[in-house]
Amino acid sequence: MVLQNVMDRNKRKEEEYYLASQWTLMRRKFKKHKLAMASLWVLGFLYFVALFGNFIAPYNLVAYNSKIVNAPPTKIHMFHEGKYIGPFVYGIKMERDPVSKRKMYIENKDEIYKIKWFTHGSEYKLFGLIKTDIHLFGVEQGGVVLLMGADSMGRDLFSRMILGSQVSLTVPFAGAIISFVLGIIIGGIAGYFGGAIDSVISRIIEVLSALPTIPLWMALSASIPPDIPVVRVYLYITIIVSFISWTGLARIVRGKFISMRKEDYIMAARIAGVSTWKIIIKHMVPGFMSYLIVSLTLGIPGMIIGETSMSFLGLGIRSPATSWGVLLQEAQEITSIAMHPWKLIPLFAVIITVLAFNFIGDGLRDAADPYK
Amino acid sequence: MKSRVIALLMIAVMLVGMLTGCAGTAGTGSQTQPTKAPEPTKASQPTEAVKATPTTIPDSKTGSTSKFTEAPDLKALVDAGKLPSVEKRLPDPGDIMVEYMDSVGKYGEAFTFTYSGKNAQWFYGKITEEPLFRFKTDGTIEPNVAKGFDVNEDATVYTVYLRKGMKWSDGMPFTADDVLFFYYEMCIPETFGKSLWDCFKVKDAQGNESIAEFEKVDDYTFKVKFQAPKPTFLEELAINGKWCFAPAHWYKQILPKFIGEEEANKKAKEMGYSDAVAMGKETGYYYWNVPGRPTLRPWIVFENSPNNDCDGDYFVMERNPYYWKVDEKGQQLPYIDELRFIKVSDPQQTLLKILDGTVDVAAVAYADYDVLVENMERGGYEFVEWASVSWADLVSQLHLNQTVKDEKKRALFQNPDFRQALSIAVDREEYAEIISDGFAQGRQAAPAKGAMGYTEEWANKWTEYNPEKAKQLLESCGLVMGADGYYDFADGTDFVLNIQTFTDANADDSAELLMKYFGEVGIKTTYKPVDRSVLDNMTTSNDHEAVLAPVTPATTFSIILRPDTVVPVRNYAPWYGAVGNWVASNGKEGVEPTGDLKKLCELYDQLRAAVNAKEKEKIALEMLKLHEKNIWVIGYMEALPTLIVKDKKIKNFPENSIFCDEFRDFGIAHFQCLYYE
Amino acid sequence: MRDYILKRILMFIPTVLLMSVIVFFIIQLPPGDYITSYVSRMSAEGEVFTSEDIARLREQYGLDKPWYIQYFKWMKNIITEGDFGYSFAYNRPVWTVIMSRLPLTVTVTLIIMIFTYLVSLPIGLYSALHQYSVGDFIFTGIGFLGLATPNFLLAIILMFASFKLTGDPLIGLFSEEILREGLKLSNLGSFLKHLIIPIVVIGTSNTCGVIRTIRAQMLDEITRQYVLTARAKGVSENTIIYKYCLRAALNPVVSGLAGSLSSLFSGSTISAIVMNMAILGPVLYEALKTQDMYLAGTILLTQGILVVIGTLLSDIVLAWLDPRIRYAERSS
Amino acid sequence: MDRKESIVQVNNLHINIKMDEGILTAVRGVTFHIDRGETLGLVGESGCGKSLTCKAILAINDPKCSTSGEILFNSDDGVVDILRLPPKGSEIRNIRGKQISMIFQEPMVCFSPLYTIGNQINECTRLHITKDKKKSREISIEMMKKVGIANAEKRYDQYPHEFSGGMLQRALIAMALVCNPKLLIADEPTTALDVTIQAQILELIKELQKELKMSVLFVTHDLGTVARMCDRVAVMYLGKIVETGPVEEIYLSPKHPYTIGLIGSVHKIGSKRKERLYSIEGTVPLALNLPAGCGFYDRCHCRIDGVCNVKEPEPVEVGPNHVVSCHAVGQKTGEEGHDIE
Repeated sequence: MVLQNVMDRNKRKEEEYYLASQWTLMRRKFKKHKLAMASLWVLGFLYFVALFGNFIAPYNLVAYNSKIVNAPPTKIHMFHEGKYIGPFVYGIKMERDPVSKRKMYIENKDEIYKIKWFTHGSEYKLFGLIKTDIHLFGVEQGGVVLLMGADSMGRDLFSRMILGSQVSLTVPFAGAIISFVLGIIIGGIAGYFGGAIDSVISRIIEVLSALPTIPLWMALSASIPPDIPVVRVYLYITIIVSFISWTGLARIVRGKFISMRKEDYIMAARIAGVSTWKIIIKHMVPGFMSYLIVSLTLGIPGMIIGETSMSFLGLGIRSPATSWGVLLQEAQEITSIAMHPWKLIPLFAVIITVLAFNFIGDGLRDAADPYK
Repeated sequence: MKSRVIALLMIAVMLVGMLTGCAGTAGTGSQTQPTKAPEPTKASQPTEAVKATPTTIPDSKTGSTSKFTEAPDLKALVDAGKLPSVEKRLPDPGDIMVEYMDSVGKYGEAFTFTYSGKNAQWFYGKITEEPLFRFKTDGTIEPNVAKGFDVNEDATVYTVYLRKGMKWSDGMPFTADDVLFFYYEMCIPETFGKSLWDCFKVKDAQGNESIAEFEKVDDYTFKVKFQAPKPTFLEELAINGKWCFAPAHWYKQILPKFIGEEEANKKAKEMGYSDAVAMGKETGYYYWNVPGRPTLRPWIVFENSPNNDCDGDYFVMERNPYYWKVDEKGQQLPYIDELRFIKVSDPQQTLLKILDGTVDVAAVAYADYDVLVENMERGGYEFVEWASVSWADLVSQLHLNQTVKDEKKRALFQNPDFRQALSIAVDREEYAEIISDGFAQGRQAAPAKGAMGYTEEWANKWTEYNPEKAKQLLESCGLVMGADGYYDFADGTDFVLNIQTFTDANADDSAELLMKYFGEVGIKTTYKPVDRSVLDNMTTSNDHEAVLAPVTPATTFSIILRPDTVVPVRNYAPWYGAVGNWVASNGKEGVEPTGDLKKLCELYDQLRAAVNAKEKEKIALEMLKLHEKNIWVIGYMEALPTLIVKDKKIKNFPENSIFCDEFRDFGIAHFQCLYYE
Repeated sequence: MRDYILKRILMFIPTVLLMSVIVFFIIQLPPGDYITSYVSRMSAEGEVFTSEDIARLREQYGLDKPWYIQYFKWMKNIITEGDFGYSFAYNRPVWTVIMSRLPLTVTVTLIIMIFTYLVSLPIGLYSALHQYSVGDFIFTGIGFLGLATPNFLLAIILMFASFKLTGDPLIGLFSEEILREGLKLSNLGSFLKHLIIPIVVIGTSNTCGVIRTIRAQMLDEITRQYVLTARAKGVSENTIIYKYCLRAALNPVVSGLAGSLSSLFSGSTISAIVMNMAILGPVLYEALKTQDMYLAGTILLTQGILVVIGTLLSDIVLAWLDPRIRYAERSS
Repeated sequence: MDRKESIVQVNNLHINIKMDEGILTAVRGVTFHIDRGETLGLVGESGCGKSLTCKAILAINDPKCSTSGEILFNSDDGVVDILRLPPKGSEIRNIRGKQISMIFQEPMVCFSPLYTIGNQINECTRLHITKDKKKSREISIEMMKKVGIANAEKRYDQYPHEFSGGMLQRALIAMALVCNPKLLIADEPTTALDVTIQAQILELIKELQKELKMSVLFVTHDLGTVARMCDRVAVMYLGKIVETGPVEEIYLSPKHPYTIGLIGSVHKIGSKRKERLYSIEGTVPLALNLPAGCGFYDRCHCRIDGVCNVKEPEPVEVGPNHVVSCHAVGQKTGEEGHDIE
């Protein structure tokens, strides 16, 4: 009868409330955090773009073009002499001011190049697997479309930013994961076993965190062998960055473990003869997983900034391989800022990403303690 | 304008070729011609030694020798009795050096530069340098600290005349003793940690080496004697001897030999050095850094002035009250009160300080041309272009180590076909457009246009872009195309070309492009910039392979006077690798050269022994021909003239000159003659 | 309290020793040594070195020995006669080099820190009390921007902007006038003017963190039982916030103080290079690049020690803030 | 009813809490009054809205709670409706601590760890009695002595973490009574303490009440204490008062099944008839969107289907100020309770 199932439903609701797992509650709470949700979407988008980077980017990383060195973004027109002919760009030609010898690019109105969707361009492997030469968009032969202008070697900045995101969005992530794992393991060991191990480890942590990062970067990246493929360089950089940033987490984990070791349920598990690792992984870590996840998300932006700093010091990835750090480092010149401001656009990509990660982190933090 | 520069360079370098050995401007040397082309007559009669006639300032030019004027601040000191009168400070009227310039200047103001602290010691060292003999823009030398000289027929004995009554910056007299002291107490005992300079050594026909003897004639005359003819002594002295005198009176108070070890060490500690050795090195070699160390330079570092720390954030060199040069009107030089150096930690800061008009003179990058033009009004500066003597743009020089350790690679690198392949694999037009932002053209590595040995053919040799031919050449070198689309050695092992360069060479862009081009013709290429020191280390230990933009690029003003970047004389330029060591150690260490490289070394020995200048030039040209034949150094782009930015109001700044170490870079502008209008 | 501090100091001696070893090891890790870098720098200027010259130099600087021997010699001199060795590059005692920069470094660092806290404490408080309000979003947003913009880029952009607007790029901490005449009351203004960009660049990147902690802590404290008790006593809201919550919330901020001190020290190196700030950071960077090992080593040690001192200070302040700690110490 | 008599009169109090899962009606039309010098016991399981009701009287509920109804308090300057006063305004702050004060459950978290006990106690006196430091200190110490804190002068300058739980509770009481309020709200003051201490504290409160002639609202879930402390009892279940009456009345003849359950679940020491402990099956349903009808329906052992689960029971007077709201009781009025077998 109706009433009955109404009540049953209510009962179920109640049980849900009491029995709902911490994660469900976190999710609920997180969904409430508008900014975090928005950020989640933004990041999702960015990672999507990165994933399909080679498809979205009209050009590849070695598409040097001496005709468009430092060329500004190309205007995309719809109308030619008043009549609509769909999106197209004019040809650009470089001229030098006879007096000042200054360089300038002007549109050549009688060259028209239509913008095409799904055109054939440089060949690439999608996801490193599918060989193809289809690009999202491009212009007819002979023309160039530069959404964000060109760099000092006549490459399309837009393409470079897109392809750079593949590094800048993955390397820090991997880095964070590595330092995350390192932090848990080392901190865990210190906190769980205590005693001599603990004091040794915490000394090391102390020293590492008292050392400025730069010398570590310099030393470690000096130890990267010269003739290794660029792809591998990413990995090394990642390890370098994470090698430095695990200490903070380790310290926290250690603290948590020390306090937890005394907790009854751990004692119980111990007495019950559960294996050490099982205790750590199954019983202790979940105890503050939410916290760890927060610190993980909040760790990533630091990594991104770190990557740019390394590029600034010339320790990072090297062109033609590209990361946002590389692009920023190229933009970090008076000439770029004054004459080619479009080279600063990648900065916004960085800012947005960092903000997004931070907001998500905050959202998670608020959600981490749902009963509050 | 560029063409003018080149014309000038042409004269200059040809002259060096012909005049070396002939004491071109001897005698009248104490007079600096306004830097214009020299009279051909001098060029016409080589090897004729000229009698030095004691010179006086022609009254017609200076009015009565008695009335000299000085800078207001010095005048004040004199009036206050803190300083002897200008007449007393200057050398004897007859021996004062007169600088002739486009316009006679006026006193006051200061020059401001940015610098990187002590690392920049050569920058402010060169612009204040006063050698015994100095170069003129036309490539001849003229007496400077020295008043004049004689040289005997076979160029074994040089008699150098000094200026009577000339004084150190502390007022003590400067005499022949100071010269002998320098040679015998500092050079030979290597007080400043340098082995004796080549310019004091001479090889006779049998090839055995001997060093010069100095001998005092009187307080203002000394003789330099060689066992064998040394026709280029004065030029070499002007280049790597630079200065040849030290204040004996000052050193006798600090050197161990005179005051004993521990006393000297104590002194050293007082002066802030770790020990007497360090003190000797710093005060003896980089002496212009040392507050209170007497010099002959127009601007000096006073012991008690607040900003005398050459490593400080702000470093000031002040007018030398005892400076010994005057202008035609008898005004004691320099015009400018002081040189100021602001320490910067990043080149962008220099650029900003140029834009806002702080910096008065600086060399700038073409990449910044646009922004510099943009802010010209605001900064109140103008551009000056000085010619370069580099064989090719610095970042566009590829040195293949002829003695690379890997045997297979060595064979390859020594094979001209391989070098040709690497040369024609590159589209120089595109390359130059990108690398120089369209300012320069593609070109082969060859002497600067107009310089000795330059030929059109050389400049264009192996410059046509032809990947197909490059591939054929590579195959003709025994390389075989591997499965991965890259060439392997005949035995199937991978061939990887490792390009090396140093971090602040800014060669990244060119390296990137080269990697692309080489990749297109099937050469697998890697590239890693290392710290300059690391690269140097590799070069000295012969661990380098293909060096792009080396620390020591092929750039020479005269192969006769400054051969080391293009001729193996010691561990120096990457392209000849360990051969340099072989030559330096007389065959004890290093790798013995073969073929043309060996011939090159032999020719250089002949060159050093040759007495007659014509003969020298002949040999030099032969050597250059060898270079043209082998293209040991591959160049992809011409060297751009040095782009200089200078304050509009600065006068007497040479409109066009040559920017090279032999001319002491900016030094040739004779800063003591510059002034603000 | 005293023996507590003593204990802390004793504890940090092994740390520093360990640190010094690691530091020294790291410095010599890259190939080459000071001589190679020096020789190449000078030969790039046209100076000529023969292999004998180089050997002689190396011997003179004692660089012909393996690194651990150099280390032991260094340590010995530090411990026995407090001699930190000579800087090769500056050719004078390391300590004088450091001392020429240290005061300014500390001052600037402190100024920036003070600024950071002056700005971020009120903001954090505000956004805690007005959670999810517009102001909350704006302020924290700004904080995040500071965090998100790489310092070196922000710095150069600001310098160029300042040049475009005022004609003076405000490079470095001192105007030429101050450089020439030294810092006086008369030119203090220009000094402060030159501080703006560094403060904005370095400060903003740190404010964010502090704002965050304060905000979180306040939100946390406000829900505590004792707040309710106080309210039940009839205590006014302001008293509750400032007397009870804020003081409790400051706790983690203070303990974070030491950390931010070190991050200012090393974190500001890059900014200092870009902005030409005459502090230790760039010197350290140069020393590391040229492998001027005693200088680099000593600077790193100094920083480490300063950090430890910072930690100590923050602990003392903590003890003052939180009686429980005081209690714990007395009982221990 | 007569307002002179009663110190506080709560009428039809509703408290809603905004939660992520929806609006939770925690207190639903609670009505009761406390007379001068009287002690009212408020009994119920945890989560039935007792504490909320207490806090409502001080208007110190979390802003998330929206309160309606009226709480008439007989303050020094006439009768005021506390719910109408601005919760941060000075009037209410004048009442808090001075006229109505409260003792909380866990003394350990009731003091800020950062200030001395004395500081936190005399904050009260400084606010309400005298600005003069010395005097307020004396008063506070006096009070501390009264609540039996040995060498109070010394204790005065100690920090909470130097106190034992019992001592803290005493201090808390001292803090509550230092301005001798008209009404003391004791919200389970003993739950966090061990049994021996509990007794002491209860005694203490009792004495002080006599001495200071104040009214007490004594909140607990333990009928034993109620019997010990109170004159009247109000039994609360799921945000409603299901039964009120004089202690004996309730004890001897509880009417509402829930009350019966409660009493049943207390083992009465020294009771002749040996009986097995009675327990109420099921848990308190979540007060979130409640079912229609009586809240106790699905736990009730004498429910009348079609009635209890359809409409809410109205309060019925079953004896002198003994009021019950239960359909079952409504039907068999006068009967001597239910037989618990």
